[in-house]
Amino acid sequence: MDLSFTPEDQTFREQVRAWIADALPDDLAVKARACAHFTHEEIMRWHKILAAKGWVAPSWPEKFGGPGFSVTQRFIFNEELELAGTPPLSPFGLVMVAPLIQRFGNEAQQARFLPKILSGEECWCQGYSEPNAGSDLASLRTTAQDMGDHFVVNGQKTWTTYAQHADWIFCLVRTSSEGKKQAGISFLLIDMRSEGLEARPMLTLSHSPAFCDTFFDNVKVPKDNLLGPLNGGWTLAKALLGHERTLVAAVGVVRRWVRLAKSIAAVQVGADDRPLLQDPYWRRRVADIEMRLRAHEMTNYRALAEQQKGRHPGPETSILKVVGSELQQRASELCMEVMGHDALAWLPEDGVVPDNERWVAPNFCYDRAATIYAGSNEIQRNIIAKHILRLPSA
Amino acid sequence: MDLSFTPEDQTFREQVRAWIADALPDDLAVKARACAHFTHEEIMRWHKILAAKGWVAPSWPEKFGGPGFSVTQRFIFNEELELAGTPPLSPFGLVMVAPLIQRFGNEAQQARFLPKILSGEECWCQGYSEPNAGSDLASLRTTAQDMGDHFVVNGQKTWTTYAQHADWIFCLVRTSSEGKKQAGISFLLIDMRSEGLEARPMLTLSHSPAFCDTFFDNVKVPKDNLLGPLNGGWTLAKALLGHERTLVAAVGVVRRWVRLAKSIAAVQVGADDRPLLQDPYWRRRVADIEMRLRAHEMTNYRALAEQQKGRHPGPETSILKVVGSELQQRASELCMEVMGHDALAWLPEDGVVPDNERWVAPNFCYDRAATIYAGSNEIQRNIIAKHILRLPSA
Amino acid sequence: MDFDLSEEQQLLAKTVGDYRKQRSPVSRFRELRDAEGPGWSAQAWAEMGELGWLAAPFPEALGGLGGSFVEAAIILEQLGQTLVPEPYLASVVLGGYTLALGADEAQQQRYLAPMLEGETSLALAWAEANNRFDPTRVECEARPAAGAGGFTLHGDKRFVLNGHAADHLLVSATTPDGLALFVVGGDAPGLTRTTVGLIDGQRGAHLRLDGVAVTAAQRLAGTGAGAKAVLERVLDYGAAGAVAEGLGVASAMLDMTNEYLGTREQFGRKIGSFQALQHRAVDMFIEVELLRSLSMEAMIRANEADERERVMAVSAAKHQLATGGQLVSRQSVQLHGGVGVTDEHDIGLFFKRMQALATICGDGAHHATRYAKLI
Amino acid sequence: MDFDLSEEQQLLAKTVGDYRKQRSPVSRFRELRDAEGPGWSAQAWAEMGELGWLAAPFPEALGGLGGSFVEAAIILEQLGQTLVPEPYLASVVLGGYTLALGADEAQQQRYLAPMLEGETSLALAWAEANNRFDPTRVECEARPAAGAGGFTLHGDKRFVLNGHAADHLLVSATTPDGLALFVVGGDAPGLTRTTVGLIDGQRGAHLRLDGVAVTAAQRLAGTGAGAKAVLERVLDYGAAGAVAEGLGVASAMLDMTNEYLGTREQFGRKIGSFQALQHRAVDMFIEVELLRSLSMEAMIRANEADERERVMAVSAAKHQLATGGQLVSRQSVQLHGGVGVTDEHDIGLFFKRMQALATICGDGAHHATRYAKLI
Repeated sequence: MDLSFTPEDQTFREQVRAWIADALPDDLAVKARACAHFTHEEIMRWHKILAAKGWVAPSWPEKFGGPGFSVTQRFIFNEELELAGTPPLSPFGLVMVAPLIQRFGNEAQQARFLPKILSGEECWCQGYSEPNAGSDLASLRTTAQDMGDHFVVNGQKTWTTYAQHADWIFCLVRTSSEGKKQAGISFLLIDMRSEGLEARPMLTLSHSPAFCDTFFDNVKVPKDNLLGPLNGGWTLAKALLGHERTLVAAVGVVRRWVRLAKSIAAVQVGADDRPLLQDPYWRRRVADIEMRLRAHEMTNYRALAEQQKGRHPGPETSILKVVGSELQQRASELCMEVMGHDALAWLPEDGVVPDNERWVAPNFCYDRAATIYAGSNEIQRNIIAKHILRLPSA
Repeated sequence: MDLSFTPEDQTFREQVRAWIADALPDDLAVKARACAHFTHEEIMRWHKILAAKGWVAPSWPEKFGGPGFSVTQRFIFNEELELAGTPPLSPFGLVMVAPLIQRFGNEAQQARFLPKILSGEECWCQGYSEPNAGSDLASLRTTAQDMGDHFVVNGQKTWTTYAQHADWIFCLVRTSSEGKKQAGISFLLIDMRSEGLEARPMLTLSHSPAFCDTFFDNVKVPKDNLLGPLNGGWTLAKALLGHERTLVAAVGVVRRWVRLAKSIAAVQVGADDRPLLQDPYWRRRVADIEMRLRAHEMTNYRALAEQQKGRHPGPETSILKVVGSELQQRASELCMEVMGHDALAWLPEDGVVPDNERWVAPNFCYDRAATIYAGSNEIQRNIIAKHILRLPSA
Repeated sequence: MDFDLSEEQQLLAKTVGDYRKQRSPVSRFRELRDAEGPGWSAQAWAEMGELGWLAAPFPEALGGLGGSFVEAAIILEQLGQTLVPEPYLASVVLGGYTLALGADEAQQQRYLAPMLEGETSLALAWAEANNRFDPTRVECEARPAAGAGGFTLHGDKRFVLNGHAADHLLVSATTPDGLALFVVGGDAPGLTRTTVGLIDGQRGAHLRLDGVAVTAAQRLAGTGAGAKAVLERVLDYGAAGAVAEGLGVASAMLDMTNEYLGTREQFGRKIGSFQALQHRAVDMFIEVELLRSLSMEAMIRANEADERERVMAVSAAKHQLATGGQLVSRQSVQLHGGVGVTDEHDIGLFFKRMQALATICGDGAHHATRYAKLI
Repeated sequence: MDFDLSEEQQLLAKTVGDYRKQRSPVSRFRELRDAEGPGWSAQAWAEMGELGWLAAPFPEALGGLGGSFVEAAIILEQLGQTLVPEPYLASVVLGGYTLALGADEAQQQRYLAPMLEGETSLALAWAEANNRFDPTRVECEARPAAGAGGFTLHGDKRFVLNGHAADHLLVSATTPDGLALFVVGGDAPGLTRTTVGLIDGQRGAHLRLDGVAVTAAQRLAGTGAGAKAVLERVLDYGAAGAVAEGLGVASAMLDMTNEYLGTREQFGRKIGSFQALQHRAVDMFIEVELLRSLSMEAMIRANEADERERVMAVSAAKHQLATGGQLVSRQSVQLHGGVGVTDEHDIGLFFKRMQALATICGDGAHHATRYAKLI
């Protein structure tokens, strides 16, 4: 057992840190310090800066354009990005569909899609959930009818995050109604500019149009855009679920929220005229979250170490989503609490509240989704009960 | 709306308080102040003192020997007993079986049993749970075979509290295997000295022999001892459940534990050389429980007020068991916490820990049962979901 | 011991309940939220005045209907259930009680009476950047002006509920002889009001007082300890009012969630048949009932001048709103799943109102600390 | 970053695991608990000495096997799983590390070496009535005696783990020049040991030191800040050791509970098929995994002399034991239902051991406060 980093790792860390300090544009650096929301344009600007450096896809194999980082380097790299608060890249292309294209795609598909994901020329979104297929994903009803050389897709996807900015959508669609409902599902890659396809942005609790209802009305999709085998889409979906799990450990987000809470508590004055951060009660509140975050981080390290050794993820990975999302909510709740009256402000103008408080309320609202998306925490607990604890079914 | 007591109520309260101060024997008063366990002998001694005064059964109708208290007087009376910390009377006769005998018994049964319950000449225990019928009470297997003029009872009851001290046991037994399992159950009153009946005390987590395994081997029970109709026992059991619910609100117990926690925290010294009770952290811990206890007490008052008006208990009564038992555990956990190192002591000799700490650890252990007995809190939540919230069944 | 409402009170609850269902469903709140303007309707306010709701809790001597704070709480609980946006809490409770307890007869005649009729609305400006829910720590200054007992007011007030729309603002400030309260017209020279959007979609204002001139007649009759005691009592009414409205919000959320659990299907069954969700709903129900119990106690004890009894009842209730009420609110969103986090579904509007009410007149930590000092 | 045990460590875990399953199942603990005597067996202790477990964590120069605290933690986690009652935590961790860090060579030779062989056992007497888990607040006095650097010890020590059975007791006391540690023989004149039954069925002792005479050679080499630093480091080892043992207890309880959920039937189904109970079991699993993660960090960082890193890792872990570990323990009893609250079922024995471990070397509040000072 060894929890230290090698001297080489430390050197790498310093290089990354120096590069970020240099490469992050000033306007983005200002927003990063305020934990502000980044616009799509800002995110893509940062994507292209990373892409030019060759660091945009740290987990991709080198043959597809990855930088050849070790798992530890990937970890350090992510940690430095999070500490700097750089714009969070859209995961749908880089982290979600790309590994599936790499694993299940043919050479033509790999050549067509991967370079443009890497460069940022094409953005992606995810078409999974439907109005009546949320937790029960396999009940999806969007159909793709086989017309010989193409499919015709009809139906509706919902909660498609940032579909309004996307060039492509990867979708689970029903291609057969025979057998178990999981068996008739295929995985399609669909051009967002197809005729009959419309993405209608929907406001979230944070009042940002973070996701869309996406409608498919006789959308033609070439057969070449089928990823993996016909009716084999469920396998791809499950493979993706593993990817999502480490994605949603949210260690960096929680750490940023806790740091933000401390920076607010260092300024907000309590009833005894001292900053809250000097009051044992509030220190204890911060400490409680920090201690749990520490446990969560160590669990995340354990998962990474397994990955590094090329082993199957252990049972500890299954808890990352649940613990991470619940911590994320606790941390943004704490930010709201330390703000006192300022927590009442909504999308305030300059100067109404201190700069570092401006984005807390929408973050707090948006974080309610953390325990719902990517498999609600109820579904996650069902999965752990069944597959890890092997408890009996009803 | 009015939360005050009338001048008459206040006078009554003063009379009760003065009487208790006078009537409670000195040795019991000493134990009361230390929140000690009372022995069966001590409990029955106090029972007889109350009985002599005519106050042992405040909720009984006057025609059976009740004192004719109003609901508010009953409430005040109980509150004063709890504040004085008097020995808790055994509920099985007075509060559990007696109301059923009053409601479902014939005159002969009422004349035979009620006076001796009142006087304390006969003690009762409850034969409900079985090794394989805990939460699922209706699955009980103890049988009573109809032999014409008597029943023959065979089977095993478990967790029969203080059966070793009881003269009589009231039992749910299976008298028919036809129809729904609830339909074949009868309610029998059985003499503990019957041949073939044996109660084997079992140690609890508090290391006191608080309950027994009770075995029935061809026990003869006269037909006269059937309470209510044959195969109608489930109705009696359900009627009793309502009684138990206010019984287990545990307001007095929680209040006593919180008072004890404060008395310990007033003496135990913290890291800053001050008593814990002067440390804002510990004050806040106490306050959190006190605030919730206040909510629980007010809810209990609401239930009492409904009862006073002769109305059906509202939905608020259904939560009393759950909230009360969970608070009881929190309060005894807090007692343990404020004790610091002293919480390690188990049934200590005189002088090892301060007197008021001596009984905390066994109380804490025994309180784990509070969320299990009288319908586990899981069962209570099932009941509320079904009958109050009317949520759909699977 | 009696928890029943009187017949008149039951009638009041029913009248307000019918009104909000028919005349002010949640969609009305949403429209006013999304429109330009103050976020509430002067016409509806005038109607509430005509119906006697604004006068209900005040003694007849002040132009009221002779009720008590219980009437205000009854009305607020109803208004909470469909998020009625008119400033009852800000104007009637915070503004009205400040005048009822702290003003002289002439001031009450001039400023309280028209509000009770629904002709004007009030706001109480007590929050400042550094007073963390303590109304007696005031940096705003009232400097004696040349001549007959007047002052000029200097300083900033923050998050003044209904401060953007109020005709008269009640402002706390420190004079050389202690804390005092002043009535300031909404259009007073030297007063700048900046409308601030609030998390729940309502509005408030930040005030800048840059030498606002007030006469002796604008200073509320109480001074020094008087104004302090008034402010403390008024904020307890405010906290108890937030609890009552929050109880309305929480019980509406519980009902909506139960309804959703009983209709939404996943995996071929109603999701309300899943035991884990059932038990979650039960936990919500428990918190609502405990909140109801403490709201009842707070609405009665808020009237008590005895500080200990009043503070303990009010703070316990407000703390329960900030803990139990928030649990109900957050779990309601969770149990609604994806639709729960869209702005299109009403549940999110309730969620945000609950967040605001948990903060208004002191958050959970503030009230728990206050309670802990008295144990 | 590597969480794997070395091959030797894996072998050690397996050896201890096999031993406790075969030679010291829970029934052995129960027998020793219910019998007269010290509650553990000198013969088993000697065996552990022969097997090298007592020497495992110490450097070879001290007669150890050259391992680190990680070896002690590995052994403790295994011992926790069947409640092996021998005083590993008290004698090897608290006693052994005090001598390893604080004693001179002659003292180590005389007092540590025979303990590592399993010939003797040790105890650390640090807790007092008024020091609330802070080992540096000491009321026990060491008064200089006439002649060559000796002292007499006066005062009381409480809840000394293995204090009833130890051959040598390490006692903290205040000298005129600061805090010091002394070795006292179990049979020293002036020493009264009162055996105290502990909640987990083990025993400890209260000590009365009534002028116990000690020579200069019985004073551990470190003095003043030295003894303070030693005690603080040793109690961090102790806390990390309690966490490791507690992890064993918690994971055994989770396994037992899962087993029970998978076999016990009510309402015609396995109770483990009820979703509310499944989710409860998942919450327990989560707490065990988080405890495992922090135990790993604590067992490594306990070795660090750097106070901040060490304290944060150890206190976070101990706090997780007192919160997450206790949740596992309490829910295990709950999910066992009626049998869970009888003394006859093993689950209650684990419940009580968890309660003791949560308190030993500082409870949750103590460690959270310590952590909070460093954030």
